[in-house]
Amino acid sequence: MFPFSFEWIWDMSHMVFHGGLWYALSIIGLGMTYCILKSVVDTVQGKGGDGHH
Amino acid sequence: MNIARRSFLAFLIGGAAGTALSPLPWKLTDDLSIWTQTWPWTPVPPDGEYSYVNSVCTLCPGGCGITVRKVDNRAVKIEGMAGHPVNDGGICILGASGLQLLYGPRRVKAPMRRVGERGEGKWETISWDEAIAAAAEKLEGIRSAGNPQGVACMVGDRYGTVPSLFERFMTAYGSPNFMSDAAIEDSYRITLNLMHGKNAIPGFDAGNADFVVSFGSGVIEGWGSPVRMFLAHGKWKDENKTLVQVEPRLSNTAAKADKWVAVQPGTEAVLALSMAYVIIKENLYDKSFVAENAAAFEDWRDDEGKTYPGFKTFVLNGFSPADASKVTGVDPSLIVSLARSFAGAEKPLALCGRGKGNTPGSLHEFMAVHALNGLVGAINRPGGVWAIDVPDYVTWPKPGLDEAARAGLEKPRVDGADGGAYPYTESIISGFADGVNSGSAGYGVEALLVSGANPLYTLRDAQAVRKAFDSIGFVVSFSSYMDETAAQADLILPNHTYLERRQDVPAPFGLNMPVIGMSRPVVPPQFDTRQVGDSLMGIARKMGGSVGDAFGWESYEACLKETMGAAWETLEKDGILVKADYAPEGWGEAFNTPSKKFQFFTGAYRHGENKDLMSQMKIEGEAADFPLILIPYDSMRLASGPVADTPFMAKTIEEDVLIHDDVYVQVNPATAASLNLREGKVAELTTPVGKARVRVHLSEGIGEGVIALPTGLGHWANSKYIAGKGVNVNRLMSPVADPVSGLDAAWGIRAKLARA
Amino acid sequence: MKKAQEHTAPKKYGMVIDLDKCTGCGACMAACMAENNVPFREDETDKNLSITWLRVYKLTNGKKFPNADVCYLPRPCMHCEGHHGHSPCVSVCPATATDYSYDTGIVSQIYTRCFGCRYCMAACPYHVRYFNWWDPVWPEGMEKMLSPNVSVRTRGVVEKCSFCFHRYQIAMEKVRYEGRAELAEDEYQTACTQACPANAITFGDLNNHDHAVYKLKTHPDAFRLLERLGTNPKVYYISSREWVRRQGDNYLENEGKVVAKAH
Amino acid sequence: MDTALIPEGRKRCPLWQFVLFIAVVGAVLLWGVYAMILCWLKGLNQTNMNNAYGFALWIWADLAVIALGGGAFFSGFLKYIIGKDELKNLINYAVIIGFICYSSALLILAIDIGQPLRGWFIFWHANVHSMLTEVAFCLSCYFAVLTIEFIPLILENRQIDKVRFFHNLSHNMHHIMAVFAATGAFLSFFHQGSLGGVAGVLFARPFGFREGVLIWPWTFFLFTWSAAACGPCFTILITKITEKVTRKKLVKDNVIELLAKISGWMLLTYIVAKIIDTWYWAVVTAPEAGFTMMDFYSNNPLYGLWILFLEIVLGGIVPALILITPAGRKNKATLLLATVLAVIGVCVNRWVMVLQVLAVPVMPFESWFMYAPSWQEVATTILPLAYGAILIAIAHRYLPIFPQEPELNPVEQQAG
Repeated sequence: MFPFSFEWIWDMSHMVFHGGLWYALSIIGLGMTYCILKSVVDTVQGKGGDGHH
Repeated sequence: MNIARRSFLAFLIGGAAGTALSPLPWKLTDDLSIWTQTWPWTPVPPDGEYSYVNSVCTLCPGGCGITVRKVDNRAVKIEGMAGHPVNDGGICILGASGLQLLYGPRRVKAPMRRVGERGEGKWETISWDEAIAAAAEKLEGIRSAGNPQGVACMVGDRYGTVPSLFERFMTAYGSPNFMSDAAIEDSYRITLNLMHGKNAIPGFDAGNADFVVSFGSGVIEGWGSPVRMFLAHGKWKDENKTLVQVEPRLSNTAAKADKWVAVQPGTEAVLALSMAYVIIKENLYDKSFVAENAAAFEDWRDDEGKTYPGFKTFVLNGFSPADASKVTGVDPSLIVSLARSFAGAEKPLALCGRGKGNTPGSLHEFMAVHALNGLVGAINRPGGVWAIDVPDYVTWPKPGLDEAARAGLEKPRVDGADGGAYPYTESIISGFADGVNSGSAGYGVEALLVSGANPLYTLRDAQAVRKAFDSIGFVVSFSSYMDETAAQADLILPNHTYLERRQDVPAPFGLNMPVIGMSRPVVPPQFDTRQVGDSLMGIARKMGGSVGDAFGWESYEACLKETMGAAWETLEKDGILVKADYAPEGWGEAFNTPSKKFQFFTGAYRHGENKDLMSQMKIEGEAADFPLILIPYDSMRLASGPVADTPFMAKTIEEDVLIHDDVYVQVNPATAASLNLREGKVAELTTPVGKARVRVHLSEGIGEGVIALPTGLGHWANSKYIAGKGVNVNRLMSPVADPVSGLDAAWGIRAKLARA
Repeated sequence: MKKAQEHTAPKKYGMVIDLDKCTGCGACMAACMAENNVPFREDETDKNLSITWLRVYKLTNGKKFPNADVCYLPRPCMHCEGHHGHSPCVSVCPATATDYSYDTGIVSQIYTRCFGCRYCMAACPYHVRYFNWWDPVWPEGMEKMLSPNVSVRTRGVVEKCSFCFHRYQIAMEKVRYEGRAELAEDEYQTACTQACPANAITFGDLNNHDHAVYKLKTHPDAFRLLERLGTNPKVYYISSREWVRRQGDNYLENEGKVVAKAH
Repeated sequence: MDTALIPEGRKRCPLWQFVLFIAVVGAVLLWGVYAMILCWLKGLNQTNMNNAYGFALWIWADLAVIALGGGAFFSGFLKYIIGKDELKNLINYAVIIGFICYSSALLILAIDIGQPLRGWFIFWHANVHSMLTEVAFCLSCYFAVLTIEFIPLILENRQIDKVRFFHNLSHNMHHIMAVFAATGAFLSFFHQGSLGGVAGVLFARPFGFREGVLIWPWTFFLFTWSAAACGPCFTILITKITEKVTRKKLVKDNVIELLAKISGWMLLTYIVAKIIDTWYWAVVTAPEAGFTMMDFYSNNPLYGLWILFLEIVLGGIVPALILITPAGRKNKATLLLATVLAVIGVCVNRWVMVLQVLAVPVMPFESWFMYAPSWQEVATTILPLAYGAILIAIAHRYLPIFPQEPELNPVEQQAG
């Protein structure tokens, strides 16, 4: 899973496979980080809340 | 309200996030995975210094050399000893798993005295002094009450120092009732006695034979010295030699043979004689041997002028292939071609003794088969049968006898092996139970010593044997393991196992050279056990008097050393003493019969003119009540002697032999159909002496009307890995005394099978 | 699947088993169990639950009495090479717990790596892979016979025949210590080969012209199990009986006699 | 009592009915949990699996629930990528069903492996050549996506929504949901396929093995296709069952019919491909390995040609034809029949590709391996059903899952 575990080989199949994996993980991670951070900012700015929708 | 709840929520979320980001969960995950790799309840074998010890395996009469791998003081693996004259590096399944006996759960760990009912399994551990005193006191009591003959003794092997010590004990004590486990070796010994005039055991130069006809011998199922026979079999394959198997069932040997002759069970001798018919009729026999070195081939006349038919007349009057075919079920043309091939071979060899050879068998059959060897001159020559002198290195002076001993030894034997009926037989272990139960000897048996044997399991008609045991007041077992006999004993004086003791191992059965092996302590005794020789000497010395005097040695080891004399050093060093340049006696010197010639059996009996020479051995039961014939079969994967299967062996029992606790009986599909039985169905198997629950296995390897059960199952004592599985076929069979030898010659029993 | 790292020529260890000689005695099985600390249980009659790295199968010719015939077929791990080390089991293991060695041709199994998904068992048509359904338990005292050369497996992992790889390692240590370049044929033999009382098993380097297996594998009666599937196994069998050779693989009804294949 | 939690403008059954339902289903769940704990503590000897049957009921259940959970990714794909906006009325439920299916699949896997405590080795020591590695990676990632898709739904609960941060979070997540849905669809295409590859790559198992392109056997594509076809059928089926149980109409017919129509065409194209695949396998692939097709369907007590008929004709052609016909999908009864058949069809396909693969004897001297699951296996397989029922009940009661529900079931004033 990581380049430091000993099965890791820099060959095409590893790069494609793990490339796909880390790409998906990045989207999920970045997306969620964005949502949470934006919500914190929104909340601090006083948006949303009780009965405001 | 909201403030408190929010702080709580924040605390929870923050706590969870903090924990997740700390190294703790990762460390725990890692630790858990490491923990799963070495669960504390999974043993980690300690490493240490490696060493190898050579010794001899005594688990069967095969006498293989073994090399035991040790790590520090633990034996971790048994391998065949490379270069050993018997097995040259090979090993059998029992030998390979021998450490499971050494370290096994059913070891008797110290001397024990029964405290509950017999067989109840309640014991108290006692000291060796107490144990020896208890045995000595009891035996002394019987002796001083004037019934020394009422003590019997059963040993496993016949030769070597330990059996000889028991024999000596019995003699000094004053009992004629010394018995050893019987096997085909005993029948062969009598055969050689009658036909060669020698007190000899047979050696088979099997590896050098080129056309082998086996009359039911399990050449690759444990017959003879098993590994040696495997090697011979491999050599036949390499060199394109021929093996013909005459047997009613498709045994492994039959399957591996070049030709399987499916004969009617119990008619093997007839087939052998019919082959002789063809050989004689077609003049194919070894004329120089028969003319110069054989007697009673032609009709002969005794000193008083009475004429007897010779072998030729006997055979030609009744054993034509056409006649034999009716009895044996073998096609006449096959008999003819078989006889021609046999006689035409350069080094033909005929073998007999069924399966592993645990049952002595019919002496007629042995002599008929041996006559075939005689006809082609396969005697004392390469590829043939060699008569090897019985081991004679135990040359102790006779023990001094007191009055009580002399009187006791005069008494008749319980097993019936007395000069009158069976002059050639030393002991008939299969006749013991009957003798005890009928009281035919005229006195009661009060005590029994058992060493190296497991009669309650191995003897046929187990109910009768059990009855006899129940009537004997005092049973002493010297077994290393809690086997069936030990479990029914009153006192156990456990022997070291073969991997813990030093002991001579004479003459592997069937080896065509005189060899003595020496087993030695591979590991120190694991428990509070004692070499049986020392236990016996201890009892004798405790008894004192002439019995004690008969054992002047300081210890068993001293006795062994003295007995071996000059050979001791070699045996200590190599573990084996081989007479490398051994050659069999030439035909001129080989025979010690009155005629100094090979005697065809028509001339061999000195007492038996009135006996029906070729009557077939009848088995127990009537066809009307028991329409089927049950035959036992042997397998290398099932130890059927005194020692039971090890857990490793139990793992290898085939799926068509055992399922959970049920044994499969092999039945021809046609037979099964007629009984309305299908594959895997539970059925009740009944014989004149017992009944058992079995499952049906359809097999095309067995003929109609015949069914087969494996030997070696149905243990009830022993470890949970083998006990309670299947049926002991000896419980369903009944011994049949051979008319000449008195030994058990039953090759089967009549039976019936019905849906359960 | 790592490439050869050593400078010596890559070896391809394999076996030739002469079914004409095999007696079905089971000594190989017991020797294997003793060598490799194989556990045992009270009831071993269900062969689908019983761990026997080397299993001896019983083949029948299906004919009627007295023309019936049986033949025993010992089946260790075939150490399939597949195409370039693409053996059926190695490629499917998700955790790299089993590997094909290009140095020796041996398919290894790392017990501490295996997490018991059993995909390799599904992949293997020879059933050489065994799962530890139970904790291994030795009766008190019997753990003394366990060999330190082979680790004891825990519950929940897959195990299989390793061609006694620890023997190879021990032999190689000696070779390196003595500064030799190559391992002699008799220095590395599996426990089953050594034990076989019928001398039916021959073991060695299938690439090495001097080893007995090199010649034996080209015997006209030699065949391998399920060759058509492309597993490229390294265990060869020899049988003079055609019905036995025919049971070594699957054939359609109209397919002809079994003939020796090019190796 | 719990009215404060119930979404506004929606009618729910009395609390006691709800609690009773949870209690009854919860008892079944506990039975499953007990079996699961047995398997973890005592090991897999609690099952009837053996060395010939290393994959059994659980792996089938795993493959089946993943196929059925395919409704989530495919509806998401249709809504967010293709732009079928009507599906917004069903997508919430599809996500929840998907979430249940995938969490169940992961749970089953955690029971199924011999060493659950080192299950993570599949990531750490990943062998990229193994289909199972691909399955594990995509499955876990996709489960994360499903969780992300599920979270905003939870946040819409009346009480949670009052928390300003959660309200914002829900809003923001909705905002970029298309990105997650696209990622989810990408991941799903792969893991559905690699599940198909699990049996398809077993080149030494002639029943399962299929040829293909690059590293993927045809089963890779067939599995993705069949999951996309049958997953929505399962979503429709569960929606219909939910409507039946709650005695309310929750989704408008046009939404259902749209999904049914797409499913129908997917199923039809799939089944054509499946027939071609089966035919090629029967006349080319299997005979090359020395097998006739009938070798796989005879000489055993269970597997016969009927199973092929059930899978392809009854579970494929028939529902496909019903669903592509407007009359077929408009008729309540035939629609229901078609979805049930499609679900059965895909489940049979997964069964065959797992269990029959192992049942077939490969060495000529072997016979068929038959297997029946132990109660522990059955209990742990039923566990997800109970868990799913409970989760659906809770979600339906407290979350505004069906946007069209208030419109279809106007609440009378006095109940508000």
